[in-house]
Amino acid sequence: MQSTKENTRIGFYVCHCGHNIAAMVDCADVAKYVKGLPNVVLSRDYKYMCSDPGQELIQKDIREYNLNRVVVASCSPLLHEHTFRSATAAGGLNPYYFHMVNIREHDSWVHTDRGEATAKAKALAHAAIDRVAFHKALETKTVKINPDALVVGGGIAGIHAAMTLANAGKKVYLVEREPSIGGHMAKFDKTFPTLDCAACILTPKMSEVGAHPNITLWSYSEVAQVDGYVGNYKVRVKRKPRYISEERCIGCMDCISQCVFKEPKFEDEFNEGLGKRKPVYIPFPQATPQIVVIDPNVCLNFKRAKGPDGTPIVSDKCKKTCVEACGDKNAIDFTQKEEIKEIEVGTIIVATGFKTFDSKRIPGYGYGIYKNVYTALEIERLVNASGPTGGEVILREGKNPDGSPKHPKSIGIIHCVGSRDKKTNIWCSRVCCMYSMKLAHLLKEHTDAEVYNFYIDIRAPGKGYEEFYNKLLDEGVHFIRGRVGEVTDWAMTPEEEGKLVIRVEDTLAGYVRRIPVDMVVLSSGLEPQADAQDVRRLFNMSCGTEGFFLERHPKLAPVNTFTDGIFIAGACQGPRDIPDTVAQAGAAAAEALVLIDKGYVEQEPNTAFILDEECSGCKSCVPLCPYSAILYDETRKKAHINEALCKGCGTCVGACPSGSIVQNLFEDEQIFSEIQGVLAYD
Amino acid sequence: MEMTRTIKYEADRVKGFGEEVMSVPGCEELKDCIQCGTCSGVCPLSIYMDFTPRQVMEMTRFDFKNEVLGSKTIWLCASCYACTVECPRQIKITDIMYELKQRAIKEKVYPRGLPTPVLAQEFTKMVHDYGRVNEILLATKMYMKTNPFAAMGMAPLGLGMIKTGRFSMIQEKIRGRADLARMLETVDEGK
Amino acid sequence: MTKEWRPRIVAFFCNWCTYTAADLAGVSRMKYASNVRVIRLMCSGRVDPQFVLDALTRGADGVLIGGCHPGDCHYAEGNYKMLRRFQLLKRLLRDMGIEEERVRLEWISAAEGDKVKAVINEMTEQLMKLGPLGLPQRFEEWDKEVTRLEEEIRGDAAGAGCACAAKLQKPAAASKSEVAHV
Amino acid sequence: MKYSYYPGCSLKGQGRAYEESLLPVMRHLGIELEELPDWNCCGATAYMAVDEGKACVAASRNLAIAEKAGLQQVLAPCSACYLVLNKTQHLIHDYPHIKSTVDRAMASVNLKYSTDIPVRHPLDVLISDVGMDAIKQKVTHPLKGLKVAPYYGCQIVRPYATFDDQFNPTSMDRILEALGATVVQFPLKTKCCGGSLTGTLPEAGLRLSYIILKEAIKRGADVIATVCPLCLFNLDSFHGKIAAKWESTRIPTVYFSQLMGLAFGMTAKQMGLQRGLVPMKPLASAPACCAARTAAAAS
Repeated sequence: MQSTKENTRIGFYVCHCGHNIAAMVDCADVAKYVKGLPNVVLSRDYKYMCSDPGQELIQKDIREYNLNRVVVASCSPLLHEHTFRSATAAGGLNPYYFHMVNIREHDSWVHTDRGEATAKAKALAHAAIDRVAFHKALETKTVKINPDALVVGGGIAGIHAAMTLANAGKKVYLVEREPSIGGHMAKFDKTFPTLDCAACILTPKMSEVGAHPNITLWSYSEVAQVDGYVGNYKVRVKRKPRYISEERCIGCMDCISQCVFKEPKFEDEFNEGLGKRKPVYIPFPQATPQIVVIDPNVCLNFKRAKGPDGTPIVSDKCKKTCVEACGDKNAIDFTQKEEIKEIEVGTIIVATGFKTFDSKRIPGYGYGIYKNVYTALEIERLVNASGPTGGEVILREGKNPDGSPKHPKSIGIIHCVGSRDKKTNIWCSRVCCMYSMKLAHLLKEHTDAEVYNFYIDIRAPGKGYEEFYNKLLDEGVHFIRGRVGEVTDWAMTPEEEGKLVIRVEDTLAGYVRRIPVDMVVLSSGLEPQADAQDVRRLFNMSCGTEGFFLERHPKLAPVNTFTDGIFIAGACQGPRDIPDTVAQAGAAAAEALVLIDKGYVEQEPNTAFILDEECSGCKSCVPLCPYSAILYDETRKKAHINEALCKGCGTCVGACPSGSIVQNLFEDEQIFSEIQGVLAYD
Repeated sequence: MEMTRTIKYEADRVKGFGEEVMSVPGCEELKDCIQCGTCSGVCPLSIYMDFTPRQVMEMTRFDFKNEVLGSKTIWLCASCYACTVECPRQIKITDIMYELKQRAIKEKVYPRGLPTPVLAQEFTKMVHDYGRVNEILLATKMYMKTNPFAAMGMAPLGLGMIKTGRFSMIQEKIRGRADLARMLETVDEGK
Repeated sequence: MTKEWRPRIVAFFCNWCTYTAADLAGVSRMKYASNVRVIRLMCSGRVDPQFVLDALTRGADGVLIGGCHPGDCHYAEGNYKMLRRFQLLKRLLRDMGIEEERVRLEWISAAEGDKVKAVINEMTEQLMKLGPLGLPQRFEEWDKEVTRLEEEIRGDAAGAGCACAAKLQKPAAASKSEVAHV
Repeated sequence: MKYSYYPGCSLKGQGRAYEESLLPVMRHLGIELEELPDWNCCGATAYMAVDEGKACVAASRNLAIAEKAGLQQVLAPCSACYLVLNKTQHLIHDYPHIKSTVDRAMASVNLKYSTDIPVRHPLDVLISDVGMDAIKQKVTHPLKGLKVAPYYGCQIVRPYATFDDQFNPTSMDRILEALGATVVQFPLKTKCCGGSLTGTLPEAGLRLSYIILKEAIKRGADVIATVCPLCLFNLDSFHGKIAAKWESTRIPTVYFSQLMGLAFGMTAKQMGLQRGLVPMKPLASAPACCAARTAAAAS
């Protein structure tokens, strides 16, 4: 190694990145400074190093000037390290003779004084020049990819991703927490802006998933543990007991009709509590899989009987008419226990979706206080032909004089509930304007009521969206620009008696108005799932400040995460509508296919190894490794690292008292020279 | 018929006024206003204002100083803080109203005939001179200065106060009047 | 041209969380003090206490270590390992008379660009108050002292060895064995 | 438990019934109140409108006196006083220029002010320090059948929600229930009464009082319970004008402390109930003639 150091010939390039760097860093001055550093053969500044001519420049220089080290000062290595390593390799050098300096994200973009920024660029460049001399030629490791894939979450994102992979001939496990796949979309009545019925476009896809030979569908299941790394993940899936044998249930639903509860009595989750179900139920008619579930919390056979750990156990108190009805199909199994399935997959797509904002958090809007205040999701069920009222929009409270259910004659839809608000969620939930307009249209169609939309700004930037807004204006739906102050039930004028009164400033007219309505609809925003942080840890992902999963790069790697082989799709990454979700799910599936079809993945050769002759056999490193990659040879009293298991964190290196562990790409002398380098320029 | 021009030229702005207000500690968040109107929507008194609170926010931001400081709106604010706690941008609207009131008093540009600023000044004078406030005397002073006829209308209420033993014309004074006055003067000295 | 003194901070950021957060701060065009120099490591667990001491002896006025939040480490628990090592390192630095504020460990997730900004600005401010650490100069003085001492001893009675001299000269090397047994 | 009692101008003036009822009730519950020596007006909403710096100086003089007297806590029953004293502390804490203004003023008269003396409202002390059980134990004449609309007003929950929910406070509800009264669901409990606007701009101010009165009647209340002398004044004093402008809304308004006293066996007279302009009907359970017993209970 020493000998190569003496012949070190470094080529240095500082990138202007258009104005991005050049506006704050004097690139020519940096190049000039670096030119004077030891071992530097040539030093250039160039407009766009990542462009083809930029990369060709590196290749040409390597050949012409006989360079054996390359340093580029430009953007973050997380963005273009791979690009420049490839260029270095194309020039005939080992790619690991390259080093990158970040003078954009860490310098020109975050500083305001050109002198200071230039000085910092010089210091960082100096460090790289010092460091690169110690670089060694390394071999890129390759890891085989298991072709099976896991999709987590069975909403429209998960369904589409799973179908894409399965149709490409890959084996897919689809894991869904609820008893049926379908997610939020299954609850919707129509979709904007085309107004095609959600069930009509979704349920065929759901059945296809259920029947696809390449898809193993595990509903009522959750991922419990994920181990391994890209290409070779070991996943444990918890299958919750539904007290029904999936193999034997044929979905005839005789058990439901024969349940000892003659009438449905318990809150129906799928219908947002607007309807009732029995203890044995199927969430909705098109549920996939078509397999019933028994809710042990209300089923008489389990009632009041809990095991020592709090889980329901059979009490045998019920007549079990369901078992009778099932007959020799024998599908009901009260002894079913939670089961753990272990699978091995190469790639994972996380599509766990969102939850809606809890409207009770804004007390002034009266949700949970006034019965005729609804959430948007409740309205979706209320206008749905298969919903609890058969699509009839009737009020929760109030009857006509003849005792018949009352229909609203005026409806106020409040936008941005919980969104764009520093006290709750600062982000725009992106879909609410459009779904509010869709509901406005549907409610008007169903009831012919006067419908008011109260909005802050209308955001309709999608194909056909602005046209839909226009359609609603034509239909006579009212739009009032103003965030509603409060919903109250006290009257100031006779026409307000018995109504809910919306108090709002019509900001375009400049008047504060009181508008009496029969029904208030709250367009609640979208939030990360309540357990998003747990899921994030499970898959080793990151969350943004708002709690949605963080993509690797907002523009260029929108479905990738920081963990290779794990992708995200749909609203778990941020609020989005169905078209965008489907597009993103397709993209995630394509990214997974890239890995699967390539068959292997290249990995950073940043693993650690032990210099046998220097190891004192103290064993301090052994317990430090989270991957059990360090083995101890008792006979030789030496430690040894299994390279295949090492992930390259370097924790053992930092702790070795005899300095006998070396991490490729992060060797001690490389880092020491970097420290020296950053401090060399004041 | 008299016509008023409502168009605003750049010359109608008092450039820097908005920036000045928004640089006062506690008023900075005004920069984040999205003009949603929640403040007006929850304000119990917005229905009597010449400009809604939302409009006052925008007019302040855009330097319409004369219009803002001369408005009735700021004197209709009863300090109930509903806007402040409801504002989705956490703008301390009540405190901005206080800031505007102070400026209007300092520059003596509040609308004539409006009793609220008169009351506020009489109040502070009473605190300065005696350390305590007698509500009956204060109300009397205010009516005398603004609308002596209204005082007549208050006579039955005064009678009620006398009957229930709540009427007192004696001005209570604190012992540390000189100290308090000294303390208040240091504020002017520091300016 | 006399320049106002500015502290120099060497930062060791883990690739997955803090380095990414610093990238995010850049993408978001946040502005912070320019006197920090970031060295990228794969994990905060890679930070050898010697790196910290080396940086200080070479003239850094402060060292900032950034890792993932507890429980969020890309390598399961490298950050915990660093934390344990860091506690001992702090004790050592205290014994050396180096102010606590000069060496800092922060958990900064990939989403916390604003925290990168806040921490760097805060640390810069603190270091501005503390003034230069000047370890290189201090070492020179210590060397001189030791030499004087040696000369005195030699003058008094030759033979009394001075083990402490070696120790004082190279605290970085001495520390490694003390600290790394964690 | 001993607190520094800051009455404020109203409790010595038109709002004296609040003091007359609060002091014996607190004493009865074992709370010792020591009136802050030579206190001055807090400045209310008016002073902040004229000069924020001076307003803070005036208000903080009281806190400095309390600190000097060595008392740990200040009790401020009037909502405006409670808010202004708390707000002053917040301003001094948050804004260096206010702190330096206050410090300078303090130095000129050899006073010292540090920001940490808690300023508390009687409701807070009752629910947090005294506790519901202790209150229940003292109830000898439960207010059976009395329907009360709890009216908190704005300034004890806004902008700072320190001891109760900002949007739906319940501390007074719980106390009234402990007294045996029926609490009426009253969504207007934190709406503004009009404040000083009832005097300066009556058209605007009185409308707010009217809405509160009308809704209390509509929701079946016999009486409105309040925690603030200005709220009581506004709700009690303008029935003639309100009737002339809108409709008659004659419903009595009392201090919550007056109801507490009644339930503890004190007389209406002792509680200053005769000071209301709209009289509250005598309660069936009231200790009408047993003066000796009530005196004993009160001592």
